[in-house]
Order: sequence, then C-alpha cells, then structure tokens
Amino acid sequence: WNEPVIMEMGHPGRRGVLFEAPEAAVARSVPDPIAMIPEGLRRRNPPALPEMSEPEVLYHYLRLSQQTLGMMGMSIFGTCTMKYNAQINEALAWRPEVTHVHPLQHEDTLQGALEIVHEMDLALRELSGMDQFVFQAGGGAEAAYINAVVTRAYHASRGELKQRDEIITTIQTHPSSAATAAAAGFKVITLMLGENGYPTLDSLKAALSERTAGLMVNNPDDMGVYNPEIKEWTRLVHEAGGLCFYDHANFNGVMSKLRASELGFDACMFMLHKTFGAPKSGVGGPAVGAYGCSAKLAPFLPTPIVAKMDERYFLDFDRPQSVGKIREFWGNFQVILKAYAWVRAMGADGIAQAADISVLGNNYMEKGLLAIRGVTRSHPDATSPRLEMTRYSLEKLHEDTGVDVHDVLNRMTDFGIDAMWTSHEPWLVPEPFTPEAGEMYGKEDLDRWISVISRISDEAYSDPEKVKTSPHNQSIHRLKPGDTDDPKLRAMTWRAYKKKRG
Amino acid sequence: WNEPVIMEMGHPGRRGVLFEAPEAAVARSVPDPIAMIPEGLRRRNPPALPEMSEPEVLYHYLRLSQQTLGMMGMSIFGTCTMKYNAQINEALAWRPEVTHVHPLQHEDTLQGALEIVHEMDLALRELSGMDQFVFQAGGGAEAAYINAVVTRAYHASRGELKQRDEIITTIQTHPSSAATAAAAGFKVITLMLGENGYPTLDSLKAALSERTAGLMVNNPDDMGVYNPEIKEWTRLVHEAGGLCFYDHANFNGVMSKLRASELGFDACMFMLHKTFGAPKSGVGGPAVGAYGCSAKLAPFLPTPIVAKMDERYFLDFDRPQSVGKIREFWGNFQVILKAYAWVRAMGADGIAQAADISVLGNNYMEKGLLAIRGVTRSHPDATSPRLEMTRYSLEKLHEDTGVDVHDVLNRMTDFGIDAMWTSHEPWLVPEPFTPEAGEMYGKEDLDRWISVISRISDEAYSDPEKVKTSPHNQSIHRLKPGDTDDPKLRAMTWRAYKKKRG
Amino acid sequence: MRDGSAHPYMANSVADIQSEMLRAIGADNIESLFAQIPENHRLKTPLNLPPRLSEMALRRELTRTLAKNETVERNLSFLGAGLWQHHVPAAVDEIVRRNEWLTSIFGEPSSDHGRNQAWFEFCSQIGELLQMDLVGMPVRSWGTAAGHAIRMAARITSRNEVVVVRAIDPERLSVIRNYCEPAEMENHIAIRMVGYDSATGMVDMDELKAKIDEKVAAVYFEVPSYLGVIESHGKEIAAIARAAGAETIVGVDPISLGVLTAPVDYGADIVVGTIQTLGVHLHAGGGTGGFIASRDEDRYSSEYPTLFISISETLQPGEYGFGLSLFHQSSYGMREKGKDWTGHSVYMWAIAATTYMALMGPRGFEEVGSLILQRAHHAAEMLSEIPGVDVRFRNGVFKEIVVNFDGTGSSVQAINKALRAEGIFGGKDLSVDFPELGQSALYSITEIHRLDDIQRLARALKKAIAK
Amino acid sequence: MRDGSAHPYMANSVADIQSEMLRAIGADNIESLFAQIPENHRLKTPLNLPPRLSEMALRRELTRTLAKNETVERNLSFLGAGLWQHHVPAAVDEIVRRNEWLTSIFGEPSSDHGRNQAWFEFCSQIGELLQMDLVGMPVRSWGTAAGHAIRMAARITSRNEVVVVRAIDPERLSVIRNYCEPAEMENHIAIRMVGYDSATGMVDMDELKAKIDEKVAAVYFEVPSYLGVIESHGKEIAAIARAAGAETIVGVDPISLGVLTAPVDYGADIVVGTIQTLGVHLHAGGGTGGFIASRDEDRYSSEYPTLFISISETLQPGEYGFGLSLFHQSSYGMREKGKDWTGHSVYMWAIAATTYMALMGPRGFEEVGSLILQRAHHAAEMLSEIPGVDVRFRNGVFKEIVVNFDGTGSSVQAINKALRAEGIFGGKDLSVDFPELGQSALYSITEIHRLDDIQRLARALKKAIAK
Repeated sequence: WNEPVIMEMGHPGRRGVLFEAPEAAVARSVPDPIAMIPEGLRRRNPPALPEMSEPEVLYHYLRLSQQTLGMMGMSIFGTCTMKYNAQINEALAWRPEVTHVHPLQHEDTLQGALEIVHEMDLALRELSGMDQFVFQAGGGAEAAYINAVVTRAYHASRGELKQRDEIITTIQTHPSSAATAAAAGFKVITLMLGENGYPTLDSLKAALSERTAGLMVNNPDDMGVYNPEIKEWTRLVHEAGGLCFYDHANFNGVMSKLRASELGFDACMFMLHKTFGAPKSGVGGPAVGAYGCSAKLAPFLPTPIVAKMDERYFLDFDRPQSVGKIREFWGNFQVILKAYAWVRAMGADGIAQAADISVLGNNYMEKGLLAIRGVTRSHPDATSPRLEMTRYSLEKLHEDTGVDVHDVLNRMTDFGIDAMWTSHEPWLVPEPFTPEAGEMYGKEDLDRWISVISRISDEAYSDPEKVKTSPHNQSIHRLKPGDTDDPKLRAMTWRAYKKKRG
Repeated sequence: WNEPVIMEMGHPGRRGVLFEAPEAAVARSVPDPIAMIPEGLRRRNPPALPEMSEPEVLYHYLRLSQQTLGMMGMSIFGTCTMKYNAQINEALAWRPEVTHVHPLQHEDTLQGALEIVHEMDLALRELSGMDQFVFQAGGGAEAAYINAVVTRAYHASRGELKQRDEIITTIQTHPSSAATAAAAGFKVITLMLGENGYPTLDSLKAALSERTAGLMVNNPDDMGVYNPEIKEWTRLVHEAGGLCFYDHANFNGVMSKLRASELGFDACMFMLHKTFGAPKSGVGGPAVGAYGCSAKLAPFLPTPIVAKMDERYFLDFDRPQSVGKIREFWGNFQVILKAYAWVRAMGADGIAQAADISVLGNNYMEKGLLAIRGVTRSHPDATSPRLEMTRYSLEKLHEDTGVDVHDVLNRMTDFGIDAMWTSHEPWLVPEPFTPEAGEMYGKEDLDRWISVISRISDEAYSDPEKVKTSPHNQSIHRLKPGDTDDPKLRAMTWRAYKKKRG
Repeated sequence: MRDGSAHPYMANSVADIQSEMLRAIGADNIESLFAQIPENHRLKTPLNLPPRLSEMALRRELTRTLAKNETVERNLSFLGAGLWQHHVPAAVDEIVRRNEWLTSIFGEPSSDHGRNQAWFEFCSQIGELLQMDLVGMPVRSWGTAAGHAIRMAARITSRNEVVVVRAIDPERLSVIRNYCEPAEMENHIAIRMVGYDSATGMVDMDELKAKIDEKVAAVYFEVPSYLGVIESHGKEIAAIARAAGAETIVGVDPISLGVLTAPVDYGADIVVGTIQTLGVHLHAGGGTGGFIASRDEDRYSSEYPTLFISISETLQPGEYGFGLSLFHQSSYGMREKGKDWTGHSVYMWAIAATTYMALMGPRGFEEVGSLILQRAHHAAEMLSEIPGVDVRFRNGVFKEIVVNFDGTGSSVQAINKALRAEGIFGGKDLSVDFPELGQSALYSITEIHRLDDIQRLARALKKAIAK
Repeated sequence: MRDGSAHPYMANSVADIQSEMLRAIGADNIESLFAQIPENHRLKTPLNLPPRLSEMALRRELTRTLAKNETVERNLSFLGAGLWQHHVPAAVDEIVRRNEWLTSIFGEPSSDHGRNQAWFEFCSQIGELLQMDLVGMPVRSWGTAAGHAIRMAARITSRNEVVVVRAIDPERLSVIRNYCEPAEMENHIAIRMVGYDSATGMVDMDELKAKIDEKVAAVYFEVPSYLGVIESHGKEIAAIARAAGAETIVGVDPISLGVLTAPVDYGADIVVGTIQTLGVHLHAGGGTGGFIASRDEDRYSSEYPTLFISISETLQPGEYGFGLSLFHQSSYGMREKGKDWTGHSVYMWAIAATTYMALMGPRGFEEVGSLILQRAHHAAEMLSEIPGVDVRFRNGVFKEIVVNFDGTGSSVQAINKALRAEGIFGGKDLSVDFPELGQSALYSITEIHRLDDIQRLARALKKAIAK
C-alpha cells in the first residue's frame, strides 16, 4: 500500500509522548518557565510537526522498514562488503552498559568500554602491523581526513608543510582519499591506470617531488586488481619524503594475507562497519573508520588514546603534538564493540577463511557471469584471478539491446535481489557493475544471483521494454527522471515540497 | 517471493550454532560422553533438521515475519480486543532482570518480580472487588479451568461435590467455560438466548437445582449485549448453593463501570494479554488468565500466592486446602509485568476513557456499517446501543450476491486490513462478523475500515467473482478447500507431508 | 500528566474527535451509550489505582523495581527442575521479538502466511527430533501436556486409571492430578504411583509390573527423569503396557534428543515434553511451554485437545500454504463436546523454538547433548570428591544430578543460604518432596556451566560445609 | 570450537561446497586465486589473535566485560557537555533496531523506498523545527556540522576568516580548528575568537563588533551556548554580520526549539546542531550526530558537503518516491573537486530522530522544553543555596548550569570523586578549559532529573564540601 508522508498524518491534539508536570516545589520555584527565556527568543509559532498517537508513529515506521529491501532479499553490493551483522553483537550493543554510558564519565566507571577499545586496538595492530589505532572517525572518509590532518601535523612539525602540499592518489582509490586530501588543503595528483589495470611505477615516479606530502591508496582496488609493485611504491614515496596511507576499504580479500606495515605503509584505515561485521545502515552509519599508524606518526593522532597501565585502562589526553579532535568524544563505541565481537567470533582462522571464501566466491561468480550474453569484464587481458570483486561491463548488452545498467539494477529488485554496485565516478568502464560475493552467502544464493542476471539478459534480448520499465514488484515505480535535481522541483523537506508543488 | 519451507533449505555440514569443546579437565574426566548413555538409548539416526548458517535462518524468519499482516495493516478482531502493545513494556520485559530469573530462586532474590505481581494483584482487586488473584493460568481458558477446579474443591470441602455436578453457562459465553467445566467432570447446561439477546431469568431458574455447582458466564457477551438481570442471576445461583464465575473476556467495554463482586460474583478472570495490553501473538500466548476470587474461595486457589509481610514479598505455599498446581511455577511473569505497566500508563482515568472510546468507536462504526448494502445486525429490535462490539450479519449480501463472509474476509486483506472475527460456534447469526473498534485506532482508521466493507459490498453486487477469488495481493492465494482436514492430505509435519504427498 | 492531554495509546482521546463521532451517531454524550447497564450495576466507589505515569516515569520506576531481582546472569545458578538455563542464540530473541507476530491475531491463511509457516516448521522440526509425524501446536507446559496426554489415553482406551512414575517433578505431578478429576466425579482418573530403585533411580520394574493391568489406560514415565536419570527400561515398560492394552506416554526434554534415541524407538505411543529448552529464556517461569506428539493415526489425532497447522496446496498450482486442521474437534468447534479445551497457549515460543532448532541442526543437538553429558558427569565427579557430599544415581544422568549432603550434617537450606552469599544459586531442595533422599538438592548442569563454574561451586560448597 | 566445523557466519565454510566451486572455476585450490599478490607481500608472521569464541562464550565474556561499566541508569548523572541524557521513547529504539535498515545498503529508490522516506521525513521535521526549507542528511557530529558550515561560508563569500564565540565546547572548537586548514596552507581559514561577558555569559558585543570586518566569512555562535546561556543578542549579531557581508551560522540544540524561537527568526543563514537529543542514547559517545540546514537557495545548496534526499514523482501518476539529490557535487561525484567530502555518517540516528520528532509533536517539544527550563532553573536555585556554591549566569539558561565551587575551597575533581562514591556523576570539570571560571563544573539538568534527584545531589554536595 501507499504509506503517506508522516507530515500529512495525525490529528491536532493527539500525543505520542507525555511528560508529568513538575513537582510542586519545582513549579513554585519556576512557575513560568517561558519567562526564563529572553523576550525575543520565545517560540511564537509551534513547529508544524505531525500530532500522532504512539502506535500510529510506530506502525508507520514499521511499515517503512518493511518497504526496505536490503538484505531481506539478497544484496552483494561491491566495495561495501555486505556481511552478516551478527545478532549477538546487536544484543550486546543495546545493553544499558553501552547505551547508558557517558563518554565523559570518570575512567573508573568506564573500564569495560575502555578494555574493549584497547583489545580492538591490539587486534587491529596485529592485522596491520601498525603501532596505535584511534576510533574517533565516524567512517572511512573521516579516517582518511584524519590521515590528511596527521600528515599536515607531521610535516608541520618538521617545518616542511608549506613545501609539501601534494597528495598522490590513484583513479581507482576511493574518492574520499582525494576529497579529504583536498579539503585538508592539499593539491591532489591522481594517477591513471596502466594497461595491467593499475598505475605504472613510472607514473608514480613522475608525480613524486619535494612537494610530495604523501600517498593515499587502496589495494586491491574496487575492480579486484592488486598492484604488485606496491612495496616499490612505498619505498619511492618515503624516499621522496612523503608518508604512505593504505585505505583498507577492500580488506576483505586480503585480510590475513598481508600487513600494511610489511608493505611499507605508515598508516592505514579499517572500516569496522564493513569488513568487521558492524552494520552500515545504507551507507549511513554510525560507523567507525579505525585509523592506525606507526610510532612515528602516533604523537600526532587525535586525542584521547585508550591506553593501559597496571591492568587499568585510561584515556590519554596528555599528547602535546596531537592534532586534537576530528569528532567529539572518542568514537562510536557500540560499533567498536560489534567489530570486536566479530573478531572474537571469527578468530584468526575464521578471518583467513572469510578472505578465502570471498575470493573463491568472486571467482566462482565470474565464471558464471562471463558466460552470460552481454556481460564482459574490465581489463579482459589481465588474466590473473581477481580478488574479492570483479568489475564487469554491460556495454555489449547496452549496445545490443538498449538496456543499460540502471535498467538491470531496477529489474533485479523484482527478484528480491537488491541493486548491485556499479562503479565510483568516473566510470572508466562503460555500464559497469561490481558484485562482491563476500563470505556470508551460500553457493546456492550466488547461483541464484547469476541466474537472475542471466534471466535479465534473456529478457533484454527478447523483451527489452520489460527491463526498461522495471521494477514491477516494488513498493513504488521508478522516479521521474530529473525531478530530484531540478531546482524548481527538488525538495529536501516537506516545507519545500509544499512551496514548490503545493 | 515464495519462501521455501525450512526443511528444504540448507546444505550438509553448515552450522548455525557452535559450542566449544569442553575444557581438558572435563574431557579427561568424561572422554566419551555417549558412553554415559545406556546402550539401547543412544541416538543412531541424527534428526533430519536443516543444516544452515546463522544468517540463512535469521533472514528466513525475518521474511516470514514480514509475511504476517496482523497489525502492520489494521486489525480490529472482535472478542480479542486488539490493543496497542506498548513498546516500553516490551523493552522492560526483555531486560535480563526478567529473562534471566528462575522462578525457584530464593524469595530474597525475587523481590522485584514479587512486588510487581503483588501490585498487579492489588490493581485487579480494585477493578473487580475480589480478594485475591493468582496468575498461574497461561490464558483465559486455563483460568476458566482453575475456576472449575476451585469449584470442585469448594464443594468437595463441604461434602457436596458428588451431588453438585452441573455447571450452568450460556450459549454466548465463551466456549472455554463450557469446555473447561466439562473437562473438570461437570455436566454442562447451556442456556439459549431470549428475545432480548440474552437468556431469560426463567430459563436460569429452570436450570437451577441442588445439583448446581456453579454458573460460568460473561457479560456483555460477544454481540455487545449486556444482561441487565445479572444481579438477580447471581442471587438465584447462590440461593441454589452454586458459585458464580464472571468471565471478563469482554471487560474492555465495562472496565471502570462495574465490579464483579458488586454484581454478586464469587470469582472472575481477566485476560492480561488482551484487555491489559500485553501481546496475544495470534491467539497464541504466552498469555495470562488472572483468576481472582472472594475470601471464601481463596483457600482453594492454586499455590503459591504472592503475599507481602513487613515490606517483604514472599511466595505462600502454606495453603493446606489449595488445589495445588494448574501449571508449573507461578505464571508468565513477563506478561504480568507488561499488564502492570499498562495499568500504570493508563491510570484509573485512562482505563475509564478506554472503555468510553471503545464503546463510542463501536457505535460509530455501527452507524457506518449498517448503512452498507447487505449488512444487518443481530437482534435488530434490541435498540439500546451495544457496548464494545456488535454482531453483524452478511446474510443479505450472501443471498443477494453469493459472496459469503469468508470471501469478504479474504478480500479485506487486499486492502491491508486483516480478517475480522466472525463468531464463535455455533453461528446463531448467519454469515456473522464482529469488529471491535477498541481504543487504539483513530477515527480515520475506523472510517477506512468501514469504507473497505462498503467497497467490498459494491464489488459483491457488481463483480462478485473478484471477491470470491480474493485475496489478490497477499503472499499466497486461498488454500484448496478441504486439504487441511482430509486425512489423506492433511500433514501437520514435513515428515507427514513427504509421506502423504511425496 | 498534564490534564486534558490525549493519551499516547488512544488516538481518539481528543475531545473534538469524540464530539464529531457522537454527532455522527446522534448521541449527546458517551455515557448515553452505556444505557444497557442498569444504574445499580455501576461502580459503587470510584476506582482507586496508583497514579498514571508517563513513559519516562514508568521506565524509571519499573527499572528500579526490577533491579531488586537477582539474575542468573550475574549469579551462578544451578536451578533447573523443570525450567533450565541453556544458551539462547541472539538470533532467536531477535526473531521472537518481531512486532509483526507479537501483535497479530488469527487472520486468513493468506494474511497469516508467514506466521503459520513458522508454526508448521516448529511442528515439523519437533517431528524430526521425535521421529513422529503428528505434532500439535504447543500447550502451556510439560505438565499440561502430560495431563492432556493422559486424558487422551483414557478416551482412547476407555479406561480410567494411569500409572505414573514416582521420580517426577512434584509440580508436574500436581498439574496431572488436577487434570484427573477427583474421586467424587464420574470420569475420575485414578493415579497409581510406581516407585524408583533407590540405587539406580530407575523405575522399580517389579512394582510397575504389579500395577499394570487391564484397567490402566496408560503408563507415564520420563527420559531423563526428574532426578536426571536416563531410564533404560523404556522398551520393557512399553512392552508391558502394550500387553495390558495400555498406551505408553513418555515425557522428554527435547534438548537431549541429539544424543538420546527418540522415545518412539523404545515404544512410546504419545510423547510429551517441554519446549522451553529450545531457545526460550527463563522469564521467571514465563518460559514454560509443552508439546504433544504421536503417530499420525486417527486413533490419536482425533483425541488431541490442541490446534493443528497443516500444510496445504493453494488455488494457485505449485504454491502451498498453511491452515488450521481438525479445528472442529476442539472446544472452539464443539464447546463442551470438544476434546478437553484449547485457548491461549505459548505459540510465541514455537517461533523461538523453530528458530532454535533450525540454528542447531543435527550437529548442534549432538554437540550440546554431548557437552551436557560431559559437564554433568564431570560435575558429579568433582562434587562427590567433597567430604560428606554424595552424588546419587551417577550411572547415566543427563543434566540433573542429585547431590546429597547428609554426610555434612548441614541442611540443603543452610547450604543454599551460604552459597547465595557467594553469588551462587544452589540446586532445588528435594528434602520435602523426596524425604527418602535425605538432605538432597537437584543440581542442573548444562552446556553453560564451564569448568571454572564447577570449580567455583566446589570451593563455595567446601566453605559452606566447613561452617 | 570443534575443528573443521563450518562457521555460522559463512554458509560456504563447508569443504565440499568449496571443492565444488573450485571445480566449477577450474582451480586446484583457493590459494591459487591469490596469484596477484607476490609472495614477498604475504604475511611474515602468522596472525596472533585471541582464540575464537562460540556465541555462548562470547556472550558470557563480553557481558562480564561490559559489567565493568557504570551506567547513568544505575547512577545519577549530570554530565552533558555535548551529549545529553534525555528520555528516549521505547518505540524509537524498536524502530531504529529493525534489521531491515540495519543491514541495507544503497539500492534503487524503489527498493530503498521505506528507508528513503524515513530519511526525508527526518529532514522535513528538522525543517519544521528550524523553519528552514533545506536540510541535508546528517553529518557525524555538531562539531563536524559547524566545521563544514564554516567552510561553506568561506566558499560562498570567498573569504578566509571566521569569528567564533569563546563560550564553546572545547571539543567542538578543536574539531572546527581541524576543519580550518593550518596557516601554512593556501586556503587557511583563520579563527577570531570573541569572548563572553563574565556576568551574563553572553557574547561580548563590543569585542564582536571590533572583530567583524569585510574579511570575515561568517560568525558562529550558539543558542543556548556551551555554558547553558540563552544568547539574546542573536538579532544584533546577525545584523552586524550581514552589514559586513558575512554569513551568520548558529548552532542549536533542537530539543530547545519547542520553547526557543528558530534561529532563522533572529537572522541565521546556516543552522547547525546536534541530532543526539532527538531520541538517541549516549552509547558512550556513539550517539553523536549533527545536521546542517539553511534557506533553500542555490547560494547555499550548491555548497553542502552532505547528501540530500528529495521527494519526487514516479512514473506512476499520483505516486511519489525519494531519491538522492545534488549527488554530483559531492565527493562521490567529483572526487577532490567535490564540496569537502562525504561518506559514512550517522544516518541510522536520522531514523531514531524522525521517530522521536513524530512522537513528540509540537506539544511534546513545548512540554519538554518547559520542563527542562523549570528543572534547570530550580536546580540552579537549590544548588546556590549551598554555602560556598555559586551558580553562574543564572538569567536565562536552558539545560546546562555552571556551578562554581571556589567558595568551598574544594576542587571540582575532589567533589566529583566524593559524588562518585555516592553513585552520582557530577558535572564536567571546566577548570582547565575555562580557567576564568575557577573551580566550576558544567551540570546538565534535563527533563529526567526529578526533584528527588536534585535533592539527592544537594545532600551529596553538602556532604562532599563538608569533608
């Protein structure tokens, strides 16, 4: 059914939450609370929020939740490492010992939380070879920003910041590296791909200079391509006086296989809401970008650091070279807890197996997908098996039938399979798509996914209209093209909608 | 989509739960646990349960939950008093202080639970005028059985049980009164309705004798008809030496208006999972039938009673005349807690208002429903307003169009309105239906409900096939008539299904 | 609460909505709608209930009240005796709490499809554990199930006596007694108790043979028994019963069925038991629930008091659905002529149990059964090493052990009090209900009791005894 | 764990499934699939992580670890300072925990419909509280929001200085500093701090006037301020800023907006603030979240770093849906040319907040605002009656009060320690960050603090001081 926008619902006078009047002594002391507000600052017009009973609000949002496909069907959204969010982790995270704890409490009353943060730090150090992690960043992009800020502080401490104002990245590194470097004030040099699917060593050499502040790169990239020269890269960047940051967004295919420090990186970032099993909530968060670095960079990390001394955990604010805060408090603790629980539930063997299964699943899918009419792979000549994802193209299908990748995405949802990932901008490969099998789904689910693409390919060649007019079984139809970006029509609030369309 | 039966899912070797091997000392002590089982009692063939990963099981049941309409749409199922299950009550009931408490713990460690049970007892005493409540019964029918058992014990204690072997009830009293009385060994006399919609005083008088053990009756009945002579009834039954039990299943329309004891009843029963806002889970439970009685009957109540002495709560097992146990332990505590929270959230005024709104809602709906072609009311000549429900009939619609009440029920679900209640057996009114507005839904929802009946009536008169082949928008279509009762086809387990159909 | 505020649970608790509705009806006021109730029936004194609380105040008050409970999470508990602390996977709680089924009521098979399927899957999985084809929807407790099963047997055999073993939960026995009408009544079912061997804890076979005759409708015994013993005479008991024309009813704890053979293998006709051990928490007793199962024969199916869910084809070829079966024979269908009675039960726990069984699978049941056997026998060994402490019936127990303290000179009550001070809830005191066992307590040991827990118990017991 | 068991999180962790998949690929083993990674890149030493735990063991271990936390549920807390303890309706938690959106990712507007609608409703309700038409999807914190807003203003005005009031959370200020590049860098944004009046806590208007000139991109101030004061010069500040061609950015706590007027009414151009107070728990800091809003003009909308959700018609007449808007200008669309950057944020808290705002409605916000005002002013009165204790800035505070202990001779640290022993978490110590306030602490008083709580605090303070 059509669920109305909540702004249209309710009836004047209905209430969803009530509050007791204050006790007599309080009311006597402050009989007119509004009088405590300076004259001109009192609210005159009540906000036009809906007036609804509690069950009306509850069932409205329960219904909306049901109109969200997500993993209720199947979702293997590349670059996002769709992973099982274990219910035990949720159960633990919603205990009062988590929800009802204030981050400014005295450390004596936070020993449980600090212990978990510290243990997670140790686990990440083991996985990466770094010397210290912080969890303040509310996501991967913010962790990249920490790297940019720490890079600033490092070079500033050496008097070189004015000179070193360039960050090198690659076109297949996540846009957040380029964007955070730029937001931090750096100029961004982006290396394009060589014929093997990764930038050449020569292009790196050409970019390096005394202006180089650092390198920000992922590996493998989100086409599943691994740069085998990465150790040489980090050596060259160091030689040029720059720092090397490893965006571990694509860690799932290499975890337990390599360590950032052993490849020569000074810093790295893990997404706990992704690789480590905490929910990501529609690229939404709350999330955690765990940022780790070598001892050389540790003095510049944001404060506080969770540290341990004599079996007691404490928050170390006494770090004179620190860049201070990137975000208030010390991180989304509930996300750290879930990630830590995941690490404990997996163990070293489980983590290794997850990487194995992810890579196996991707290569298994590749076999099936490339057999489908209209599906090709990026860099078809690079024959080594891809890691946990492969970048495909529907260019052929599009040329042959007029059906593009968005049509396919929409049609997939009719089979209970949520839209897959296409590619970050820019689309180096036309009509791209990127499934990531991950370790959660069974073979029969992967087979089902392949068979849906196969069926849609058949439909595209036999009845393209059916695909182009999809979805046919979802709560709503496709949006009118252009509405959401047309300044005369787009409306980010109900107020704006009423003004523009009312 | 079509969700498979779980017995068809999974793959050999998959696991949903793991257990650590025992510690070395335990394994040393008991190296071969199976050897501890007498030879012939060891399991030879593993149970053919599905072998599945945790997310496979989780999402299977999440999807099944989404395929349950219930109150996700709208449901005003008469006689069941569909009511808001407040989320605060659920949140409280799932705290470890509830889930992780054993009923055999020492009273000192149960003071919180016992306090709540006792406070609930006091609230129910106030609402009914009874002297003591017990919460052992896992539902209303079981509370009725307690009444039958207590009635046995009472008459036995007076040496009259052999003589008093008849329980009187009425045809519009819930079947559980008749059934539990019979199961307890009583003969059941059922009074039929008089022309005003309730049995005549004369029919009661004719049924009373020295064999009368008691009366079990509700009031109002589930047609919304109140017996105004009920005080006379209880007087006459007492005069004949019988006990009077008030089934308060239909309490919603009279709560705060009358008290069982003031009408002359010796005992009564409240359904905490219904009138008191705890969830009922598809006529499923866990539920609580709170049974209360006068001081005269209290010695016979099941043990234990929760009692209070000197600010300490305790479980009183020292009740020599007690009938013992009707069900193990002392009740579904979490349900009592939810009901108590409901009482506190409502207060006396809120409870009175709920009764008012329920009765107002029913009469408002009656106005709308009786204006619809093909809809009539039971006892059309009894003109007083009905209480919280009204019994309607679709006899006319059926005669005119061939569409019966089950067709209408099915069609309703297409509009997101779950099937309404028809009537208990026997159907005194042909093609009956019984909505109960309750106090939860707003006027616009009641209007929507009426408009759906109105639309279906229009459809029945214009396109009856559409109604008769409904539903058209649910997860599945109607069942093949007869399959579930045909001994050759019916299968209550997957094993049986495979044998009969495989 | 501010006067005149609408109540959050009642959308129509707004004065102008009520006025509009009254106008539509043509009534002057709400009071006039109660015209059926005579004046002298109305409340004599106004309701005096505690003051109404906002959600904020309610949360605070009840959170504080509940904090007066001590939990088996913060304490170490050995209480079982009919309700056991097992590991409940978090996914089970997540599923069982879904609002969708929490608030549903009976709709149509199409609108109830998901819930009906889940219930069918519950019955199907119980069926696999038991190797039986007919499983009813759950009843309210193990005792309830046993009571109904005995009444079923009485109807099937038209006999009115039943043999019950003595090594039974006294609470469950009391429930059964209340299902068997008193002697004054025409359909009275007499209970003949059979003792247990004081050395092994198993059924006293001589007494059993003496008590079974052609008046007996059924024999009821349990595997494992209340005292934890894995009864090994099942086959023999069933044979004796069958020879006398009586039904064999067996009570089981289904969590044992990964390692113990299904009762049907030793001749059970009707099997009953708990479903609490299949993924349901204690809930201070609110986790209780039972089942009834049998062969899929009319002889049995026609006597069930429970509701049934059957799989069925739908009008759409290739599609299946689920609906009520044999409804007509229930008390809903036939009132006092129905089979005993039905009504609200614990169907939500069927949702928990089906999720649990699917998560466990065959290997999970085997592992948990083995682990319980290991932990219980190991605990028995450790505790019996404590001077003065004797563990009875040590050959073949499942998860309950009878710990006797006669040699210590202390009472169970005193020992449990001392344990409580250490954060340990000792076993259930058996000394009143089973005087022949002296000062004994029933300790429940499950998969959750780790080595360090048993060590902690042993240390605390030594300390308690030394006092 | 038993060796060789499949892992519950990984359906394909079964050997024969893996073999079948390898056969399909034509690979000998999984290792061969990692051929891209050179040998000398591989792990030098094996992973040394703590042992793997079953769910049962994990629950036990983490439950025990978490039990070492003290909660604000069992203790009485007066900590706020950027993260506040308000009443969170249970329905909010129920909604926000739904698995459906927990595990979703970006699909299509049709498959994400429910979640997108919920997000749009969040923005719409924030818009009503603020009386503003343009609201972005949430950012990671109030400080983050302020940092981005300042950068937006710098881009809008092409200026590189910003005026910030001194009475600001030091954590938030530090975040802002990190959003303003250091002096060495080309696009450095210089921060000019403006003090507050030591008597009233309000902005020092003379200093403000002196600091605003045509180099200034924006003025940033908060209502209520970090020190709890309801700043009353808003209109004047905005006028001064406008005259200098600068933007006015106001930070607000939206729970105050049932009683305080919307910042746009006194001239705000961009408004930022927290969303934590709208139905999000503390989560030890994980409840943090922020928003950015403005008028719906290209001047502003073209500079947002956030994602937007716009309502839209669909191809079906009369139907609407919701999709991303202005995506192209984000860093996803334009990499380093995008507006700052976007990425994971706290969108789940948008779900909580939209549920909260809908439950509250206009009357709920008015009541909670009034209640907070009453409780805070009453607490200020009660505490200032304690000898040696002085409550600063008492005219017009919202929910934070500055309690000064200079007259007691005790330090905040010592007093808080004494309070902690009584189960009370005293206010945040201001003595390091605001030395001019002496030994002062910031006490947060909200609707949850009842009369008896304040009385208990007063008693405990008296006792602490007497030591």
